[in-house]
Parts: sequence; structure tokens; C-alpha cells
Amino acid sequence: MNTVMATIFSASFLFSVIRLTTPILLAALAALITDRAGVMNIGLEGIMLCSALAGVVGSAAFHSAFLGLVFAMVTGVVLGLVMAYSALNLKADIILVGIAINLMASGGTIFILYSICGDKGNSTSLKSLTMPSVNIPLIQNIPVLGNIISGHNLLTYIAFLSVFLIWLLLYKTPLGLRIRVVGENPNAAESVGINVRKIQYTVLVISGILASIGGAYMSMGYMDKFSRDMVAGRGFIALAAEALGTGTPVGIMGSSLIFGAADALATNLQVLDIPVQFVQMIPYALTIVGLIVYSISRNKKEKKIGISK
Amino acid sequence: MKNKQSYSSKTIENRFEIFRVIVAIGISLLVALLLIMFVSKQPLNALKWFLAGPILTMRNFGNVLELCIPLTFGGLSMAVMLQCSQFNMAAEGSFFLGGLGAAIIAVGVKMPSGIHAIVAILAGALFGVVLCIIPAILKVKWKANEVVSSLMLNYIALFFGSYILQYMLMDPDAGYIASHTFPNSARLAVIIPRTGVHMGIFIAIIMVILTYLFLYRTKWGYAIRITGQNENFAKYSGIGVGSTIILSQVVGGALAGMGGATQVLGMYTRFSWVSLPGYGFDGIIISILAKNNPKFVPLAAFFLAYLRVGADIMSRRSDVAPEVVSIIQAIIVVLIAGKMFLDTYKHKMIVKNSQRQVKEEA
Amino acid sequence: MKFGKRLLSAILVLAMSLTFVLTGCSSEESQGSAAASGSTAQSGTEKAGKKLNVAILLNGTLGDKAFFDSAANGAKMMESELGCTTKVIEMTADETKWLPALTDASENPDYDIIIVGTWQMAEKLAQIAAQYPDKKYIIFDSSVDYKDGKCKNVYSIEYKQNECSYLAGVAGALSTKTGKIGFVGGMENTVINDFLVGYIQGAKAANPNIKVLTSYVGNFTDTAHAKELTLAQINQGADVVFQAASNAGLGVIDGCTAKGKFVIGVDSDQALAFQSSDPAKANAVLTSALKRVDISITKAVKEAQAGTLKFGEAETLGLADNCVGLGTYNKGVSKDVQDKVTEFAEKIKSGSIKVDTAFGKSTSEIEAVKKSVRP
Amino acid sequence: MADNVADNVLVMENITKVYPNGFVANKNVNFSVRKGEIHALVGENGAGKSTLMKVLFGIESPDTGRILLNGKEVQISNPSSAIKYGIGMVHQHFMLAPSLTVAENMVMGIEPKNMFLFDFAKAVQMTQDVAKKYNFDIDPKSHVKDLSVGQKQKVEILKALMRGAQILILDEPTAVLTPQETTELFVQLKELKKQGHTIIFISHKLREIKEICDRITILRDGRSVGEAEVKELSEQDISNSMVGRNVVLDIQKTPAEPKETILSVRDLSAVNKFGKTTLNHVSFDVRRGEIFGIAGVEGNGQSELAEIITGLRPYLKGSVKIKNVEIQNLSIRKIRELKTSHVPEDRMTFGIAGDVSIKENLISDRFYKKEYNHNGLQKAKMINEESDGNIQEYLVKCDGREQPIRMLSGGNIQKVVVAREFSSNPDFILVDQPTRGIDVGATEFVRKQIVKLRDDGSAIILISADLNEVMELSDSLIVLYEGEIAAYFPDTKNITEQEMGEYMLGIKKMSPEETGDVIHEK
Repeated sequence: MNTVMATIFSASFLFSVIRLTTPILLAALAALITDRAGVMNIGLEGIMLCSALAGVVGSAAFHSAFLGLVFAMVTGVVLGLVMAYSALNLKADIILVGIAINLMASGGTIFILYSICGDKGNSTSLKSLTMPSVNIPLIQNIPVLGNIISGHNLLTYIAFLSVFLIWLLLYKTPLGLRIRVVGENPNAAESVGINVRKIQYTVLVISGILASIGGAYMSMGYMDKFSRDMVAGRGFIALAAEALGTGTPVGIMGSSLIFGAADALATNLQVLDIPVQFVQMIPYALTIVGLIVYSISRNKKEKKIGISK
Repeated sequence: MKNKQSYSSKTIENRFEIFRVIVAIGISLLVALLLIMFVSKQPLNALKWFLAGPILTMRNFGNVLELCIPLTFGGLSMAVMLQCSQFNMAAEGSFFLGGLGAAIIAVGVKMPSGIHAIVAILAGALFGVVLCIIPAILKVKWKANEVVSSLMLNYIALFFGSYILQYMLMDPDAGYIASHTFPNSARLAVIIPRTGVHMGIFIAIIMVILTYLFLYRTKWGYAIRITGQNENFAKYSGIGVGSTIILSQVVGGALAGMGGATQVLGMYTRFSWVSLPGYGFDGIIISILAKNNPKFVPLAAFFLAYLRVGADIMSRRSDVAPEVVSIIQAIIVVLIAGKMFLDTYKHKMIVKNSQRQVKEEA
Repeated sequence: MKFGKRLLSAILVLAMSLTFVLTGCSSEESQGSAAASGSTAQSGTEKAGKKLNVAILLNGTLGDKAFFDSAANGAKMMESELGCTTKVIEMTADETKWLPALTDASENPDYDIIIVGTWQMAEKLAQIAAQYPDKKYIIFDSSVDYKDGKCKNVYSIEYKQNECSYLAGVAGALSTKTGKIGFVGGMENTVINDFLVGYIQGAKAANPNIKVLTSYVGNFTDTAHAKELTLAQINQGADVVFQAASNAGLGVIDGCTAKGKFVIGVDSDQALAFQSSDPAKANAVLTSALKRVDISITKAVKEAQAGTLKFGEAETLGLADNCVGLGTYNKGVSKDVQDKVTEFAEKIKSGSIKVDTAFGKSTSEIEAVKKSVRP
Repeated sequence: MADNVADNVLVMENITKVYPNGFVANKNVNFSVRKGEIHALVGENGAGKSTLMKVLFGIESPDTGRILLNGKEVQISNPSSAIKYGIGMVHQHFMLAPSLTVAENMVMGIEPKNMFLFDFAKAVQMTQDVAKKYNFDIDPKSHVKDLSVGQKQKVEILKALMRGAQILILDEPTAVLTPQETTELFVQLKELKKQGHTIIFISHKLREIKEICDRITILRDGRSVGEAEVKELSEQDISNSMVGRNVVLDIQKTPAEPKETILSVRDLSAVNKFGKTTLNHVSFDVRRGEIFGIAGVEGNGQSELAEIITGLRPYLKGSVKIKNVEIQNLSIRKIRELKTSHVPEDRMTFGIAGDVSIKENLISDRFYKKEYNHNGLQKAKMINEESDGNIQEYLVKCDGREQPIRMLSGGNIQKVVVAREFSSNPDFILVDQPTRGIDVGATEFVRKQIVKLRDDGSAIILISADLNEVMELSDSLIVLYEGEIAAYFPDTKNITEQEMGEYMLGIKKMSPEETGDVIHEK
């Protein structure tokens, strides 16, 4: 037990929390941006998986990690557009579209992987590249903090930078204002000539980009290869993180960090005498508890202002 | 003889729905064919096995039928829940727990043949209910989003099931994580020799009929459908909306649980699931294909099973990976769920028809 | 009226499914006999010592750089060394597909020998082998039940993976500087735990005070989680980690590479596997606990081609048969350590060391083994 | 009209609008507004005011007619182009995003930018500027959700002004306001007028119109009855032109023979979510065998009253008893089991489930009852027969009982609702806007059925915004004005429409003694 406590308060534990938070954070931000415009994107898991593969394939084909990332992002954009077209033009239920994207991704990535590499497990035979890790000058020399904050993958910094960028986008740009108006009162948006469908297309594309960076992180940062189903439910956890994040980028960063910490904890607690399965349950159980607490508090608030009985 | 008749608009809509489904399936198959052409060195060979493989031998056809069984249960489960407009993904977890529940009874209790299997399946249904009811209660009580809570619950169900399997059911002499073998009294007998088609197919057929009757012939099913269609109307009519939502999830969970139990007792000799089986998510595809109507669920299940078995045979006989099916499925779901897909065409049909009607009257 | 119509259609559905059942039976018969006669003709020519046509059915997917890939490698060896025709079929991890695929292959007159692997396939193979008595089968990593003269057409290969993991434990314990070594398994199952039990026993033999950290990924696919577990173990002081996690094992190798620690590969020689594509990873591999599926099945097919293979029997291959063992050593492993390992290997071969196994152990007994070395 | 065209900032000529369901909302309406005036647009519900304004604001396109702005013909195809032409509209339902600040709501769609960023400071400045210019007192940085209704309305007005609105349409702006807020609004409107803005003021409240409007256009039944200077007309004049009847309905009915009291409401009060009182100590009785009309301009408490009596809305103060049973804690099903029915105001939202068949829409209130079920299954044959019977009896024009109800016309949908609610032989039924938006044939049919139901011994509440209907159909009636009973007429025969108009529009009010007669069981 002491070892565990010592581990939890070590710098490398906190380092791993940040590392584990990265993909969840990116996907949760992707969920946030669509949610703020009144669209629920549950296809994040699928978008992440597809772009994880795209990043690896792209970096191997163009011999550039950066172009690999771009290729992953293009994949995310395309999938975002497909979702938008299906939901907004064809008027399919957005939840069903999301499920369809997820179903397609888990099989489709294997199909493509097999067609390219002749391998269904992973992309070892592709000489793919990874995004570099970055040591932040000055900060890396600060004793404990340096070990926690410095030395992460570039995409991790992009993830945390995205919190700021999304905050900037939502609260400090004309587009952000329009997104928030569309999410809250689409009639109000229409009445001043804002094209609601265009805004929803835009957020699905942005969401696709964010999720695709999260996917690329899985295969080009966290790992250096693609392997089947490697996203392993992180897109779903991100939905939960978004639901608990009070609808703001900073709140979502907080809830994502909690999930990252829960995940890191679950990893470290495996050395204890508890059955592994219960340790593995921690992040998911935490989500449900969080969801209940959040829903209760929201209902109380609504009762106060008299929206619901 | 009149060459062209005018129809009531309902007839047009019905015919159009069939037409829409056919077009959607056609488009998705076309995409699949293009993909196969693209990746395969012998595309014609691959195509042959893909499309004709399942009916070339009785055994292959048996594979289609045996896959129909869990898919039918998954489809029925989602049909009941979607009829109430609830996106409860816990059917997936319920399927898994249903299998576990059946295994516990099969391995842990001694009973005479026949009764044993029935009790095991009922236990599976109960396990399924316990899981599926949670998101419903959270939603009715606190308006917690059922999509998020049910997705998370699936993982919890999986880990809980693994724990039970590992610490209570495991056969240490097995070379992998698996329960002790099921006694014959609990197993569902194979009914077509040399295939895996088992008694479960009758249970599935019975459940299709019962679910259809439940949804369309009982007061509970009526309440579920009305609530799903228009909550305000249901409330105005005096229907208890909250309890109806919960009821739909209970029935859906029970069907998923039964499906898991039937699958485990029919297709396995031991319980050895260590990951979610996927039939709950498949159920969504099937339910969408079947327009959430239990009557059409077996048809949709058969279609999907045919595709999958075809793809498996193709992968054994050629160089195309069977995962191509997942792309077909996604396209079908989106096109069929897309209310506006081919809508302009439908509109034209109705307008033309009404013009014809006017002419006839004149 | 309407209801009557519905009832009628329901009855029709029932009737149709019954018809399926009936016609199913009849067409099945002709199918079965045709297949049987086909294979009889085939087995007639087989004795002439011609190049065999071999099907290898894997109940998983390729790409693990370990167990299944090793079997696929065996196919290549058969083609190049014996001139066989081979076909590797992935039946995937979906258990319901295994029986159809096996039956399918058995009915295919082209195949002379069908090879399957793992414990899960044993029961299914026994069932099928009885239905196709003229077909020849080889099963690796498990044995069918030969009691009462059954399975005369099946040859079984079992491995003592606990022996190679014992040696891996010895090598690990001698190479660690911290006195702590790690083990990352895919899922907690008996074969994986068999590796673990041997590993712990070997490590204790080399260093009685050794501590072993044990983690499981929970599946065989989540590489990221495997990496995280590895990093956590390294963080807790482990500097050599043994992976037995199939596809997810890539994450373990990646984690060790990133942190400059050693990883012990599994099944295939993973230093060789990464040598060309990723030298950094190859350099992190201390050694690999080999289960030479490729060599053993090739050897069996070679004997079959010569007509000397003992169908109806099981062989357990261990260190003595060169079918399990350690792979190439990292250049950082000293001669002393290598000699020490060889010493232990000799003792196992001679029988003076008996390696423990997870087969037949309950979960709590295995927990006790883990507890004995927990830090 | 052509004489002072030069003064007319806006002219709408010969506007005709026919909705797809055949309803003619505007028939050759002419409407002109002079620069710098406050112009009242009045008319009963359904007279065509909203449609005319929707045409002006580009939400609906007219079938005939043209719009001239400052003498030039313009095409207004959507709200954006209306805004461009300097037309602003303040909707009854506010077009605001509650969680955003006032400044953000003000500038949405025309956000000020600093490089690529949204310039919040500039938005605040813009808001302050426009507020100062028109002497509005508003904090640009406060969140809209924290504002009172009156302040929200100010934001809406400012929003239009900021976009350069010269012509401002206010759709019943005072309906949601407290008297104090109304006074404040009028001060501001006068200020706007002073600054040269033109205001189109839609209202039912004659006192207010007399107070601030210069000229008035009265619509009735989709036509323009005329326009005039407000000061030339008395409140009575306006009321008379508004509520005048074109056709006197000929409803065959015998005098009512009221029997025992079925529904009794005592001291019922209610507030809406903004805290505004919508019902104020309302008491009345409804007896078996009478049609009890509730008249009044919409938004004077009728909807709340209907929802409370039918169990859709909870109430805290007062009592509602049906056959001596207090319904405060009863579920809707329990209330219905007291043999009550309800034809809802919004039939598409509450009255039907569109994708479900006619048959199944016909049984939603009774499907669970013993007589409809046998051994767990519904009695299909009986339900089918009953549906066919209802379809026949209520003359529902359809392809058969299995047709999804959404395919029917509005009138036939209403017939299905009426069939369901009437065929249960209720002791008490509340009929809310029974003929709104449906064709003449269906209207006549539904009215006949209401009379028949009365003769069969039901107690009926009829709520209708159609004065004709409520006067002709009811045996006795009350008029609701601002949540209170303004008048009670034990016999509708002797009422004149002028009188009704005066009570409905708040010109007159009966004494408590007079209205107290509505309570039959003291």
C-alpha cells in the first residue's frame, strides 16, 4: 500500500495522468464543440480510430510525421462532413449516424490495414513516424514540475493548447458566439440571419479535427504503431467527460484530468491485492457516479428557475 | 384497362419505404463491390463466395441460420427500446450478462433436462433486465443522458462478468478462461446435424411472435409506442410516461439477456466470453432495417447474417478481409435512417399520383 | 380479419422454418457423403509421398508478432523447405466461427493436412476429426483426448512454455539492477499464467529476494493501456518486463524502449522481428521466451510427408526438443548471465529441476504464487 | 389612399396569403404606415395580423400583392433582407440566448471584430451607445437569463434598433409585461417615435392603443376593415369593428336544462414561470347539461385554467373539484377515470401521435381498460369495430382505420380527437379551441357534436377565441380578462357583441356580486 501511495504522489504518476488525459481531452473538446451547437456527436470513437490509422498510413506514405498528422486531420474532416450530411441533409438521427460511424470504423480500419499491410493486428510492417516529444526550455529544469510538465509529446501540448483555443473560439470569436446562439436558441439565430445548418456543419468539422488529433495521438504519440481497436472506448469516456464538464473548455479539462487520473490510478493499483476487474472498473464507475451527481445538481438548478416541475 | 392506377397515399408511402430500403441496400452493396474490386486480385472469385457462398452448401446455410438467432434477439431488444425512443446501449452489456447468468445456472445448479435450460435462459433474462433498467431509472429520475450512462455500464458489466467468471465459474483445468462445461441438461440441442443450428431458433421465433404481440397487441406495448411517438400526447392521454419508459427498458433488457443466454447455451460448451459480443450494437442495425417492427426483425437478421457468413466464406476462400461488411452496414444504417433520403423522389411520386387522381375524377 | 391474416403469416413462417429443417437434413446427407468420398480419394494418393497441401487455421488474427505469426511462419517454412502448398486461415477470435471454418476445411478435398492450435480448439477438433476419419490433423499448443482409441487421425503438440519462461525469469532476475522485474499479461488466462508461474519460479531460483510486479491489460488489443501498465511498473522500479500480451504486447515493448529498460519478448524472437523495421525496439529486447510453433509444425509436416508422423499420439515439446527456449540475447547481456541460463536449462533438460505449471491451479493458488514475490 | 402616399413609409398592397392547407389568412389586405407614427394593428385571434407581419418580415411569402418601402417596391424573401431594409421585429417569444450577455445577444450576426477575434468591449460599447441614444437603461454585461421579462423585451427592441430598424414591429409587447413595465415601455416607445422611428403595435388592449397609438388598422377575418386616426375612434368603435360578426351562425339547439354541478372551481390562482399572475381567485361552477363558455382574448388565463382542470399543470392555491373529488393530487389517468375528457388547444402536440394509425389514436384514453383487453391481449376485433364506428359516426375522411393520422387534413384530425374524447360519454369535458384552423364543414360538424353531447347530459366547458363560436354555442359564459372573471352571462341569448368586446378588452368589468352568480352551489 505504501508503495502505491508513494507512486501516486510521484512526479511520474502525474506525468502519466497528463499522458492518459491527452486523448480523452481532445475527444471531449470535440464533443463539447458540437454539443454547444446542439448536436450530439457519439461517432468520436470511430473518428479517432480511423484517424489513428490514417496518421500511420500518411506518415509512412509521405515520410513525414507532420503530413501524417495532416492526413489524419483530413480523415477527421471527411468523417465530420459525412456525419453532417447524413444528419443535417438526410435528416438521419445524429445518434444513429454516430453509431454507424463507430461500427464502420472498427471493421473498416481492419479492412484497410489488411489491404495495405496484409496484417490484421497492427501496422508494424509500415515504417510510420511519430510526433516528437518536446522538452520545454526553462520549465524542464524546475525540479518536480519540470518532470511533470516537460517532455510530453507535441500532441499533448496541442491538446492542452486546444483547451485555450476552443475557449478562445467559443467565447472570443464571432463564430463562437454564433455556435452558442445556435445551441441555445436556433430560432434566435435564424431571426438575425445566422445559417444554423452552416454552423452545425462547421462544428462537426471542427469536432472531426479535434477527434482526429486525439486519434493521431494514439498511433503517433502514445504508441508508434496502429493496432486494431486501439482507441478502446476512449471516445465514449470522452462523451462522459463532456457531460460532466459543465459545458466549458476548462471544466472539460478538469473532468478529463479526473478520468486520466482514474485511469492512471487503475494502472497503478494493479499491484494491490484487489481483483484486477474491480480496479479496471474504476474509471467507468466514476463516470456514472459523476453523471448522476451532475444530473441531480442540474435538475435542482432548473427547478429553482422554474423550467421543470 | 387502365394502365396506371392511382393509389391511396398510404399505399404509396408503404411501397416507397420498400423501394427506399432496396435502394439503400443496393447502394451499399455497390460500394462493397467496388471495394472488393479494388483490393482483390481475383475479385470475381471473391464476389462469388461472398454472394453465393452461404447458399452453396446446407452447412453454410446453417451458419446463416445459427447467426440469425442472436441477431434476432439483439434486434428485438433494440426494437422495443427504440419504439419508446430510448437510445439505451446497455443491450450490449445485457447480452453479455445474459450469457453469464445462463452459465451460472447451467454450471451451478443441477436440474432435469429441459427445465434446466429454461431456468438458465430466464436467469439470463433477469441479468439483462438488471443492467438495462439502470440507465432508464437514471433518465426518468434525474434526466441523466441514457446514451452516456449505458455505454459506461457496458464496461462495468464486462468487468463484473470477468470477475465472476474468473473467481467463481472458472475451470482450472481449462487452458483458457472458461467455465466448467455445461451439462447436457442445460444445453440447447442441435436440430440440424452438422451445423450449429440449435433449439434456440424456436425460442427466437417464439420471441419474435411474442414481442410482436407485446408491442402491437397489448396495452403495455401500446403505451410504449405512444410514449415513443409523442410523450406529450401520452401524458395528456393519462399514460404514466416514466413507468412506461422503464417498462420498455425492462422488456428490452430481458430480450437481450435471453439472447445472450440462448447463444451461450446453444453455441458454446463453456462460458468463455471475455469481451462484449457485439450483438447489442448489431441489434441497432437490425432494428433500423426492420423499422423497429418485430415482424421484420427476423428478415433483417437473416440479411445481416447472410452478409456476414458470406464475408467469412469469402475471406476463407479469397484474399478479401471479411471486415468489408462493416462498411456495408454503416451505409445501410445511414441511408435508411435518413428521413430525407430519396424524399424529393417520394414527393414527386405523391404529387404525380394526386394529379392522376384529379384527372380520373374529371 | 386482419388478425387472422397475421396469424396465418405467423404459421407460414413456422412452416417454412420446419421445411428448412427437413430439407436441411436431406441435402446435408448428400453433401456429407460427397465430401467423404472426396477425401477418401485424396488419402489414397497421399501415401505416394507427394508434396502435401496444408491448411493452417488460426483462432485469432495475425499480426501479434508472436504466437499466431509464428504459426504463419511455419507455413512459409513448409513451402520453402518441404515444397508444400499452404493456406493460412484466420478464424478470428469469434468462437462461433471456428467450427464452421474447421468443417469447411475438412470438407475441402484439396487439403491433406489441417493444422489448428490452442486449447480452445481441442474439443472442437476431437468432434470434427471423428466425423472425417480420413483427414489428417495436427494440433499445436494443446492435446486432444486420446482415451478409448479416439482421434487416431490427430497428432498433438504441446509445449512446456513454463520452461522457457522459467529461463526468462532467470535471465530477468540476473539482469535487473533494481531487484524488481515485471510481467504484463494480456488477459488472465491459464496459458498466460503458465508463463507467469514459470517466470516467477525461475526468477526466484536465480535470486530468492526477487520482486515481481504483475499486471494484465484486460484484452489483447489495447496497446496504449499495455504501455501504460509497463510504464507504471518501470515507475515502481522494474527494469526488466516480460510481456505475454499478443498484439497489446507491442505497448510493452514500446514502453520499455521509451524508458531505456529491457523487455523480454514472447513466442517469436522479437529482437529479430523488429531488427529491420525498428532497431530501437530490437535493442530493448533482452531476449525472447520462444515457443517455436513454426519449427514444431514444420517438423511434424515433414514427418507426415515421409509417412512417419505418429498420428493418434501427443508429444510434449520442451527445452530438450529445441521447441521452447530463449531467443537471441541483447548485446548488453553478459556472458556470465548467458552461462548461468544455460546451466539452468541443462538442469531442466536433465530433470533435476521440475518447472511448475498453471494448468490445474485455481485462481487462488495462482494468487498465492503472485503474492510470494509481490513487493 | 393614394393621396398621401408620400407620407407613407410602408405600403402593403393587396396582400393575399393562402396556407398550404387551404386556409386563407389574408385576403387582399391593404396596409400603410406613415413615417414616425405608432400604428396599431388590431383584430381578433385569427384575423390575420400575424400572417401580415410575417409577410412583412420575410418569414412568409405572399401569394399576391406587393410591398413598397418609401415608395419603392421591394422583395423581402427572408428576415435578413427585412433587416437590411430597416425592418425590425420584436417577437412574442423572445429570440434571445439566455446564457449569453446582453451585449452578445445584441450583436449576434453582426459581431464587431478586432483582428479575427470577437470584440466584446466594442459590443458593450455599441450596446451602451444605442441604449443611450434611445434612453434605455440596460446593463450590457449582465446575462439575459438574469433579466426580467421587461428587460428582455428592451434587449429585443434594442437589438432591432442596432441593426438600423426604422420600422419596428412589436407583436403584442404588453401581453407579458406587468403594468409598471408597460408604462416604462410606453415611455420608451414615445422616445423612439420622437427620434423618427415608425412603430407597428399589435395589441388587443384598447386602453393602451388609445394611450400611445396615432393611427389604427383593424383586421377582421383576413380582411382590412379600415384604417383611421385613433383619436377619432372611441374604444367602443374599435371594439365594434373588431368583433363584428360577418355571418350569424345558425346553430340548432334547444335551451339548456342544467342539472347538478359537476365541476366546481374555487379561488383558483396561478402564476407563470416569470412570476406573473395568470389566474387570480377564479371561482365558477359548471353543471350537467350546459355548455359553459369561457371567452376572452388569448393570454388572459384560459390556457392555464384548461391545463389545471385537465391535470396537465399542478396548482397550489384554490380548489378544483370534479364530482366532489379534489383533483389536486390526481394523475391525469385518475382524472380521466372520473369520466372526464379534454379536446386540447394544440392538437398536434397533445391530441395525437402523428405516425400512429387512426385506430390507435382513437383509443389512447381507454386502451388499458378491462373491456378492451382479454388475457393480456387487446381485443383487436372490438377495437377495430369501435374505430370503424367512430370513423363513420364522426365522418372522418380517410383511407381506413390503419392510415397514419398525420396524412389526414387538419379538420379530419380534429374529428378523430373529438371522436375519441366525445365517444367516452364524459360527464365533464373541456373543449379548447375546437374549430381553430379547420375547414367549414368540419367546423359545423364539431359544433353539432358539442351540442349533441350536451343534450346527452355532459357538462361542457368551451374555450374559444372565436367570439362567434363562444357566443352562439355556449348556454352561459364568463369572460376572462387578466386572469379574472370580468363578466358572467347566465344566458348568452341577450348579449351583444359590443358588450362582449368591452368586457374582453377590459373596457368594462362586472361587480363581484354579478360575477358571483356563476357559483350555483354556495
